Amino acid sequence: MTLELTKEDIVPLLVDQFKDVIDLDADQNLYINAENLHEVCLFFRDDPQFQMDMLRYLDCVDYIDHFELRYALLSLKKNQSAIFKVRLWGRDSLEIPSVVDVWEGANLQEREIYDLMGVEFTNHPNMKRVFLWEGFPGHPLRKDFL
Amino acid sequence: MRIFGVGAIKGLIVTLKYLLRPTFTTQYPEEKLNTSPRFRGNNFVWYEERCTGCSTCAKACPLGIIRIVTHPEPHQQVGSDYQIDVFDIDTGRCMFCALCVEACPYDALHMGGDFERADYVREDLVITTDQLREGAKKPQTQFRPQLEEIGYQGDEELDEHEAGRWSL
Amino acid sequence: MNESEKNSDGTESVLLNLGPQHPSTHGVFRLRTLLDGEEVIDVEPIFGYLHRGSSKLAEERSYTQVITLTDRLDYLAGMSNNLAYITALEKLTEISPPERARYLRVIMVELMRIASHLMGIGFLINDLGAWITPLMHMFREREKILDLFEMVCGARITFSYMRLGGVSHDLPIGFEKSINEFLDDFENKIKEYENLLLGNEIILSRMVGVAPLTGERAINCSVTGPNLRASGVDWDLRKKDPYEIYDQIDFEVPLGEKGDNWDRLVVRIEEMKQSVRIIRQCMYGLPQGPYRTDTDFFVRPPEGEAYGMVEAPKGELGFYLVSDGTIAPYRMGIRSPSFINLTVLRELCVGWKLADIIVNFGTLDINVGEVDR
Amino acid sequence: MWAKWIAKMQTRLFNIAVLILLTPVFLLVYIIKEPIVYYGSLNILSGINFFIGLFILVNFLLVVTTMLTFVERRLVARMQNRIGPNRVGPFGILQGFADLIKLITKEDLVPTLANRTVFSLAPILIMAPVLLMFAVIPILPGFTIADLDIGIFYVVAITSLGSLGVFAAGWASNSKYSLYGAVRGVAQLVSYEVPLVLSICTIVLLAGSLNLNQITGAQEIPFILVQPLAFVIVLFSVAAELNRTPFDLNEADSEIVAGFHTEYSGTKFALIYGTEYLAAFGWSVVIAILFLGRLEPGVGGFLILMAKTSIILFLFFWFRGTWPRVRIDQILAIAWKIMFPLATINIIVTGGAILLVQSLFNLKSGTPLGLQPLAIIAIINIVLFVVLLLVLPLIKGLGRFDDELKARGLEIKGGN
Repeated sequence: MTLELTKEDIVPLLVDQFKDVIDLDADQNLYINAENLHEVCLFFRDDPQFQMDMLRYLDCVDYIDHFELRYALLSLKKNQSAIFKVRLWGRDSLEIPSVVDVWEGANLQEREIYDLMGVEFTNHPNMKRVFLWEGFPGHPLRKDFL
Repeated sequence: MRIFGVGAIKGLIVTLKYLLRPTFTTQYPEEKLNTSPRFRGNNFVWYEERCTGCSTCAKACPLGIIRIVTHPEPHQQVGSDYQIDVFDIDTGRCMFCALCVEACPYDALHMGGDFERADYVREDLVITTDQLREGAKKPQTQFRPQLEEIGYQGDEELDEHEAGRWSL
Repeated sequence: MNESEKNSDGTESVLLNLGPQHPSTHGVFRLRTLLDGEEVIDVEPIFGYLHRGSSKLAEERSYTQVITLTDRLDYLAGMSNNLAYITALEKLTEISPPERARYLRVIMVELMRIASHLMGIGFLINDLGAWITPLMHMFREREKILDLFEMVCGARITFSYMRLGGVSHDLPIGFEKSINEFLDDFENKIKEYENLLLGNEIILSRMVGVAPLTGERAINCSVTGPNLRASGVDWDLRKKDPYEIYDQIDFEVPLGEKGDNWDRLVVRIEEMKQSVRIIRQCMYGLPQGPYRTDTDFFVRPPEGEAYGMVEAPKGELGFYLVSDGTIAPYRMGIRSPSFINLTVLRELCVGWKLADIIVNFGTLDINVGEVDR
Repeated sequence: MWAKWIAKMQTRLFNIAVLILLTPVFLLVYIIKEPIVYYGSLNILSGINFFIGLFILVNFLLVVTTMLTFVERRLVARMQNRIGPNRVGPFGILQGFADLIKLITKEDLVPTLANRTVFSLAPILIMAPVLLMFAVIPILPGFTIADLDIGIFYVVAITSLGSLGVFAAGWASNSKYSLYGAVRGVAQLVSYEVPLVLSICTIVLLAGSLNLNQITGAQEIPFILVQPLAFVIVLFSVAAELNRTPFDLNEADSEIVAGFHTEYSGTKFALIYGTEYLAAFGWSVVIAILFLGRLEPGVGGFLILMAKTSIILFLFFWFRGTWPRVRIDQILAIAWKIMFPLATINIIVTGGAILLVQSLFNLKSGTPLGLQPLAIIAIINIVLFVVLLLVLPLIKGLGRFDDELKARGLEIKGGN
């Protein structure tokens, strides 16, 4: 079985290096500040205790007042998975650093989220719409798109 | 040792074998394949006698294509049926998932086994109440295990007493 | 990419649009390729022509009604999509199906895997230029599988077979005989396919060593499924994170070595053999008992979220469900393997010939219905 | 103004243009080959009868072409577990004619940016050489329209003109797919002409003549037994020249849609499509004449020739029903790295063998070889063929798949 690392497993390992990046207020999920996303991702990938070599799934949920990006990571070597989330407050000009240089599998997934949710990923090599054409009004998966 | 070209010749032998064998396909309009009793055709079988007009099927439909209009009788008794004015199914948009059939608590709506209902106009694909009333009553056994238990093969006319889990 | 860019020898590159209407793009899919003569300089997949907004549609349907939407994602593997969605839903609602239903699900999903791989290989060889003979031979076997599905659930493509807490139908009378006949026949047919395809020098020369993909790159690009295993990475959710009853079943995970087109072809053929093995074991050990639990049609899961995934024929298919306690999901995300596997397409094609683009695209086994969703 | 009018009328008058342009082509044959040699008792080809003969021949060929499309579809369909076209006429034998009528009555589209003149001429350029090829093909012993002394040379020369039409079609369409098809077609044809001619040279060496009548006459033993290697090379070179599987690169439907005829429709497409089968028929007759024994006189002889032709045609259909296509670099590699050396070896060995038997049997050079000398050459060549089959996989590069797969622990499956 794939070992699902819970927040309790991850936080002690993360806290040493990233004291201020973790949003410890939330109770159930591990939240990470958007500014430090890139370093945390690199840490997840390279740290021998995690070895998260695959970005399994990247998704975004629109909670009206904030957007929540969910990074599901997978370590094929150690057969364990981890999940962390990033909150983006507001609805306009949402920006988050891209993780394409960490996991290239994020390439199309980030483009999809940009297309359908309107979250822009900075430093992405090809930040274009993926399903809809350029100039399509709005982002369909947002809750205010009818 | 492998001789150059043997692999390609093996492939040729396979096709030559099939050249001499009977074909797998059939000639459709003349020969029709037998469909299974559970086959979800693109028509519906509706027993008006069994239907209470509860609209469970319409609620279950993912596309909302079942239109039901009912009215109570002038001196409606508690527990008696509604009168059904309209029961239309727009099969032009139907995806034949049979969720309506699964949902029907009175076994009034069944899938039919017909698959030759192509038409030139989209509106003609709507099964009207009259068509449902007069259509052939050959329900399929989709979600109707009681029909399978009696060995029904989906090709006979059943009346409203036989089609349901319990007689009226 | 720029068309007017001069190559090193002073010639100009050719910009060629393969698609959206093209015989070998398996649907409406566009490959914008930049060519230097026959050699590929750049490839950019452009898609979305089949985008139906399944995620958005799901937000307005009840959990049971969403099952019908999942059928239409990867329309060559409807059962697997059903199962992936139901896995997520069952994690969300914490309802577990009875034992018989688990067996039935595995039987159906493995049959579906055979059907999907048959199509993948058939269209691949068709893209190689074999008129349509291998494709028709594969269609023939797939047709028999679809007949089995029709016996069980009444539909051939859009099954809507899985239900929360079970499956919608029990096996019909006579199914066991039919499936055994099919499996016995199919094992011979696999041998025939091997005769027809695997020894052929032309296929060998077109596939061996073409477009290799290393394991590290495959993992980094989130490639899953047979494409990942062809690169030699031993990763199969059925083994590594068993769902349903896969932990009780004895089967092997075929692995490739270099991740070239040949490995991707052979891995698929070997997987079909393993699927036959799995189905035989399931039919042998099929327990009696109920095939579904009683659940509400308009089920209201508790607030929360769940990610359920299965090893679909194309790769890891996952559904991410967020519930707000109402009858409809607040958000349904789909991790579609075809979509994410496309990440490596450019890498596979660049440097090879125009004819190889088609083959590389074929061996990735993309289903446009799943890419565009 | 004037050019515009011509361009406008071209498409409308296309059908008439085909007839008008094809007639001089036959006149040309008539004028070049003067006097036409009339043979034997069948002296019908004189004066106006010449044109009646041509009329019969051309119509026979067109009927054969239409039938061949049907036959191929039926045969390949059976290989694919299908029935194939069976609706038009008894068993569907009129399917080809139905297709033809459909194509002729279709709108004759010319792409806006195409070069109209070349675009319209290309189908004729493709078809004319193939029709011309039949001028020298003997149907019965000594029965030809033009009994050229350089018969087989004429066939090779005239059919390679077809590539001009292919290139014209591909270039004039102003489509990238078409251009790719055209370039591929020319590259392929230039490569395969070489082994083809070299292999035919061995036949010419054996027969001592370029005349097709004399080549058939010299076949005491069918030359397929005397020259098995040349037969294989000719078969595949012809497949490449006819754009048939596994060398159908210039109309590779899965890569470049339809290659050089992507933009063609209506009558023009019918011409191109028909030519494909006509050329296949023509080359099959030539191969049958070159390799499959003597011509026999009478109606029976004609039927025997057609039976031999059908065998070759069936091979082409069979390949198409089974094999995939090779890649452009591979097709050129096969031509230059495999077929060209093999053809060279073959011609050297055959030449040596002929010298050997000439000294053994005290034959003067130029006299036809008898049965026994041919038998000796046959034995030498069959041994060569078998040896080459066994040696080929040992050559580094050819057997590379086996080595590579063995290194990966994979055996090529598909035994029993």
